[in-house]
Amino acid sequence: MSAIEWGYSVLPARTMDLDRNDLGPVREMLEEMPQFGACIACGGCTATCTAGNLTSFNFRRVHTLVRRGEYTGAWAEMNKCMLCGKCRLVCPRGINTRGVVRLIKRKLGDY
Amino acid sequence: MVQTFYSGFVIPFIVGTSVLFAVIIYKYVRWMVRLPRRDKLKVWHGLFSVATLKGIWECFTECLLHRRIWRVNPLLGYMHTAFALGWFLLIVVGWVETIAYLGLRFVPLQGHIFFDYFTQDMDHGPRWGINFEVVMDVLLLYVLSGLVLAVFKRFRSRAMGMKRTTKLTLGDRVAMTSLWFVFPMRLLAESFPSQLPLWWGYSIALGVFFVAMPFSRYMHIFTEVPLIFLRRWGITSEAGREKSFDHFQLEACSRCGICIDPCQLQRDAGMRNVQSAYFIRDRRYNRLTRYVADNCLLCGRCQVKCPVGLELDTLRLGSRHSLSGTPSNGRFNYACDVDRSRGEGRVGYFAGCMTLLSPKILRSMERIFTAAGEQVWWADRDGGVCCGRPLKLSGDIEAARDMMRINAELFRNHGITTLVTSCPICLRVFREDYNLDGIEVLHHSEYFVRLLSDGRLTLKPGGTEKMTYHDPCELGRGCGIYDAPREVLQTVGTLVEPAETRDEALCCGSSLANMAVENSSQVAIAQAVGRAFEATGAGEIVTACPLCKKAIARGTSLPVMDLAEVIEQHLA
Amino acid sequence: MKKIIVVGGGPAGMQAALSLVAEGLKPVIVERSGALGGKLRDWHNLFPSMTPAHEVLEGMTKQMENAGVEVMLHTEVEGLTDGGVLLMEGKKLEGEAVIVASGFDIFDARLKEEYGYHIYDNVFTTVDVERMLNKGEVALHDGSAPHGIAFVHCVGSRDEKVNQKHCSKVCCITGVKQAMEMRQLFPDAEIYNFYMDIRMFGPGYEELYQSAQQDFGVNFIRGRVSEASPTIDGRLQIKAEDTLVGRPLKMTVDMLVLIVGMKASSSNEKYALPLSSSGFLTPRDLFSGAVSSDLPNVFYAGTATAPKTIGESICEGSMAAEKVSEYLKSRK
Amino acid sequence: MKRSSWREYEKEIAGDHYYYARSCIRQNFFPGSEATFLRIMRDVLGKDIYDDPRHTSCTGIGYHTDIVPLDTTMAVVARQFALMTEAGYENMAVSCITSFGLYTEILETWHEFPETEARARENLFKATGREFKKPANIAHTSDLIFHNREEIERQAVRRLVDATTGEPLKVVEHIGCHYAKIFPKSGIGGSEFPYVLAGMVEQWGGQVVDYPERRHCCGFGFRNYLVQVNRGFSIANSRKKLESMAPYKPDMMVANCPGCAMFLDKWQYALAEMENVTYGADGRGIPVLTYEEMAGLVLGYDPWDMGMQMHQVDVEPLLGKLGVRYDSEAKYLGRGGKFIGAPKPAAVNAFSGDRIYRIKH
Repeated sequence: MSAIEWGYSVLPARTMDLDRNDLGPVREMLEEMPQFGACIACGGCTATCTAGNLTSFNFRRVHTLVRRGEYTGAWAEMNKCMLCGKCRLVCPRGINTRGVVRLIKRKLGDY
Repeated sequence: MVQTFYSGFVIPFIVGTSVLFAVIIYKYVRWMVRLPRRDKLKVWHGLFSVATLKGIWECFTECLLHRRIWRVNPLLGYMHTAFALGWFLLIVVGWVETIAYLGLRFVPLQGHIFFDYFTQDMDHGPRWGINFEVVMDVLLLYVLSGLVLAVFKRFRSRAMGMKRTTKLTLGDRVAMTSLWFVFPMRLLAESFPSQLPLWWGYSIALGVFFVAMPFSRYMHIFTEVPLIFLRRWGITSEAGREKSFDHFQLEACSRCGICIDPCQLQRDAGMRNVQSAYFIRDRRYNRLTRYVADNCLLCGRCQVKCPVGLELDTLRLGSRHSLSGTPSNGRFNYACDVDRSRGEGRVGYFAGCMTLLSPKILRSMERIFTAAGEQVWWADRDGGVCCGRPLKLSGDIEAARDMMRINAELFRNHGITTLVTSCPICLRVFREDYNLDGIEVLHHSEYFVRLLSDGRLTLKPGGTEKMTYHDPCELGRGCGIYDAPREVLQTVGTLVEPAETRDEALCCGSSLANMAVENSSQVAIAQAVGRAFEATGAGEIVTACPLCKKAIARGTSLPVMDLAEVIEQHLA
Repeated sequence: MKKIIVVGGGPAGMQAALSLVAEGLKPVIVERSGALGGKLRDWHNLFPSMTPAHEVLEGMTKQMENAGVEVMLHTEVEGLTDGGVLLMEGKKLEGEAVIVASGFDIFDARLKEEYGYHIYDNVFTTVDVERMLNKGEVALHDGSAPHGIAFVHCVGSRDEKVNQKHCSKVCCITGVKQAMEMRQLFPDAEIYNFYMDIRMFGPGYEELYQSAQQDFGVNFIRGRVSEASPTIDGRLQIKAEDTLVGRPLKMTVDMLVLIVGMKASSSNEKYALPLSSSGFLTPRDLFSGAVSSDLPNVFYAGTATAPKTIGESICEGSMAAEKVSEYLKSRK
Repeated sequence: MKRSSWREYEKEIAGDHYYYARSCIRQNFFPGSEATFLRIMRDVLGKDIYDDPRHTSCTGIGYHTDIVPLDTTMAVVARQFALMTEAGYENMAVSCITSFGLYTEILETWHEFPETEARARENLFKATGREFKKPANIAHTSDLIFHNREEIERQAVRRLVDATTGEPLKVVEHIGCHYAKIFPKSGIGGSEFPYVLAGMVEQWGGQVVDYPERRHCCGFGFRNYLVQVNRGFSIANSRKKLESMAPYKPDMMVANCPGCAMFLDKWQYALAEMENVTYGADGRGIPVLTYEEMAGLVLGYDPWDMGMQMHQVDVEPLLGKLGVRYDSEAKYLGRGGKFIGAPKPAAVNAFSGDRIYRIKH
């Protein structure tokens, strides 16, 4: 490596590259729980979220990222969930949101 | 023959019996050794106590008479009693018979069992004034009458008052088939004692049954006995982990299938493989899936009916912990200093997540507190930390305990002496898992009863409007609170009960305990519950749980209200 | 008895003619092309019930034959005259009333250059896909099966850059429908729908959408594709923002399907009647006068006035016929 | 690629008599390119082009970094127009993409908001006493080369092909953002498929590489580069392009924008130092040429006369491939054979030491 003090470094790309991302785990998740794919991103879950009321936890955003193969941090985020179940009560698509939380935690513990 | 008590045909019987006792002893010793120290101490303390005597009596009433099954289903009760008591008496009377004819001398096991073969040459006339032949034949007929019912049940369970009966494993099939042959073969062999092939048949049936027995559901015949004593001595299963004691519970399950019919997932949502009998079977044979472990409302309806009194919900929670529990890792540290409480008072009110989604209940509680002149500390009016029960129900018990500590600390910091909650889910966890010494925990129904009896609240008597009451699982079967809400409701209206009520009450179907159920099944159950309430002719459904309220409302056109709302409407 | 002129022989025009016959009137259909049916002839299965388009078309043409409706094919209307319409080469066709059912044009996807239609081989439009489905030959340019398919919603809809401010209404559900058809044809393909909004206004549409998500495993990504570029292995790289997570996204696919919108028919200008900003004919009002024009004897039916489904167009055909009948009675 | 759509975006280009507006960056980093342009225009094409020492920067850099207010910029631009008017010209040939974009933008603004033009005229007159006529035609100098690409081909001594195999060279073309992304109609081929450089490459025998990030910005973006902390963003964009073109193994890049040519070239050195990654078939970088240099090579000009020794990525391998004869000893000799100094060898220099880098393909 060079000894040059550049004062900056090459910024990592923010782009989600679906070709490079490993979509295997998310495919498995969808197979196990097809309703995971039925989200219409209304955000009701996040609005009512007990944990989201206290932290930056955004269930809608995190699971959308997971859908795109962006797993980093998903497990840690999902760990903030208290499983209280309010999100499921407001979900207009009737998704077992708590099941989604546990599925993500189970499948992505390694990421 | 009497001298040797040996013939070739006894070999299957001897082998079977040896295997049976070897396996049973191996299992029991292993399980006992692995009991935690605390449980072992309980055994020593209980052994020479009145609990043991009570256990003996229970063994008689339950293992032989099957009193609890009789209560649920008399036909089924008769079947079980016929098998258990009949066979037991056959053995006891058989021994007496041996003594009566051969005197007090050593007779090997096969001598008792195949008595008629070995004593073919003897005179079988009455001894001691008892016609043993007739007695034994009557007993055998009694058992056979049970057998007829058993066969009938296998093919026509509905006629036995059981809509569904359990599906069998291979071990079950082998054991059951051989068992079905045991008594008819005995009848034939004893009727024609000189026919050796019949004795061979009888011996083989017994041998096969005994070998298959410890690996089949018939293991329950023996295991129920140690279970009864261990339970009497105070040993229980735990929600937070799987224990050695669990094995006694698992193998004491006869898979009688009584748990299947009450299961609403079965009768309203068409699920056929998740009921307690199947859960226990799967766990016993190490093939439990997350789906089965998670797919239970933990409503407790089957547990109430279980003739063996198994801790079905606790066993399932233990499995969930093993399958899905993760270390806490301080994951809720972010909530440690959260205090969004409001107000001041010795009485604290904890709405809980579900009530926070039900503003009508909140408003009613507020008005009732005002009417009663109560100074209230609102623990979570602007959101707070969940009570922890949902997480516990998912199997994540360590993390749930962190949440419980956070809330308990919050309660103590504000110096309350009474904690009222309108949510039975929170109530149950406050009572069962929280350490809230010095704080009395009340469900709002209990609190209302107290306000009324203290004269702090007066209600306008209601009209003639009939209302019906739904027992929330966590409140009724969970905390044993059935009367408080009814007492309150009776002061303002006419209460009509649905067909299944109190400890048999239906579950709303949206229980937080079910981690796997799909929306369509929840709706199907809610609709069935709705129909049950509509059949009462009541004009409104009252419940005492915010979640039940929301869940039932999805399945009926009748108004569904929380107890607090009803009271608020009738405030004088 | 004077004739009632129906301009356009698509679903709306055909139904208008049939209903006119039922009212005891004598319609004549003036159709620019060589056959009746309009664009319905190109469609495969119709959303949301997946009814084969030819069934609907054959049902209507059979009725037309039975009713003996007069049809002038290969005849283009050049404008309105006092007592009828002006045809090609200065010919006139007289009629007591005119129903304009001249339909819409399909948006020319080449105008959205950045998507590379007619530039890259494997960029198709939904119209191409319908034709391929009809032929039973859905495949990439080289005849192979696609493994990654992306649908781009709102191509030529809700886009001021191509003077198409309006929503074309049927594209969302078309995208959903074709994605499901693709799933059936290519069970192992990854299928993506890039949308700005999903507008499921019709009966059974939302259910179809949910089924596409849940049962057919179609991925929906909220974000407009900005551009398509070729990759070294002959695939297409597309870029969009996943607006639901606020991050840009890129991926390569084998097949890009542009869900093209409805453009106002270029013939609308010939009638010298008011046009909306997108060029559709403006009905007298959007409520009780939805099939009436500013002229007492001129009526509208179908997509001449706005994007509509086939069912709605047929419905308007009937409605226009009824209004013609009312108009004739009021004159007596 | 079935592409003819560029023909929908053709523009009026004046045939002769140009007022030349130079580029700040090019004068400093590629001075040879502007000289080559004038040489081609005058010697090869026989055009009249006036190179005016009095004109100034257009303020584009200051304008796009929000340092120079719009009114000031308009006054400066008005002065350039006044100088052109005074010199008796009405066609502008602009060397810089940003200037070209800025002049186009200002003319468009004056057209849409005539009061801004009046104000600019007033300000200019107050400050300098000058008046101006708006140019009849504005073209970027790459437009002029494109316009005359056939004539250049006629006078060419070589084509853009590998001299030994005869295979066309793979050329990545990069168009400055301000060329057509602001007003697609102002560029040949529009903004999606600009044809101005591709047209030259194809005309002179090369093969244009159509790679996914072809339209992406080079990353220069004034504020991104000029503020040090933002340079990480700038270089990340250049890398994105380099990564995207690498699999095609291009022989060279050609750019028509001063900043792009500079950054696509110099960031390759920075990336080699920062990330140990080099591009190009042999891992010695992908040479970046201006279109004048490309035209000059086709016309047989001496690379050192065109200032190609100023490049960060060495051009010698490319010259070898093209069969250009050059005196390697003369690379760093200036006017009169004076040594002008040589840079230290770096990873992207063809003849540098033995450092091994990961080569990206």
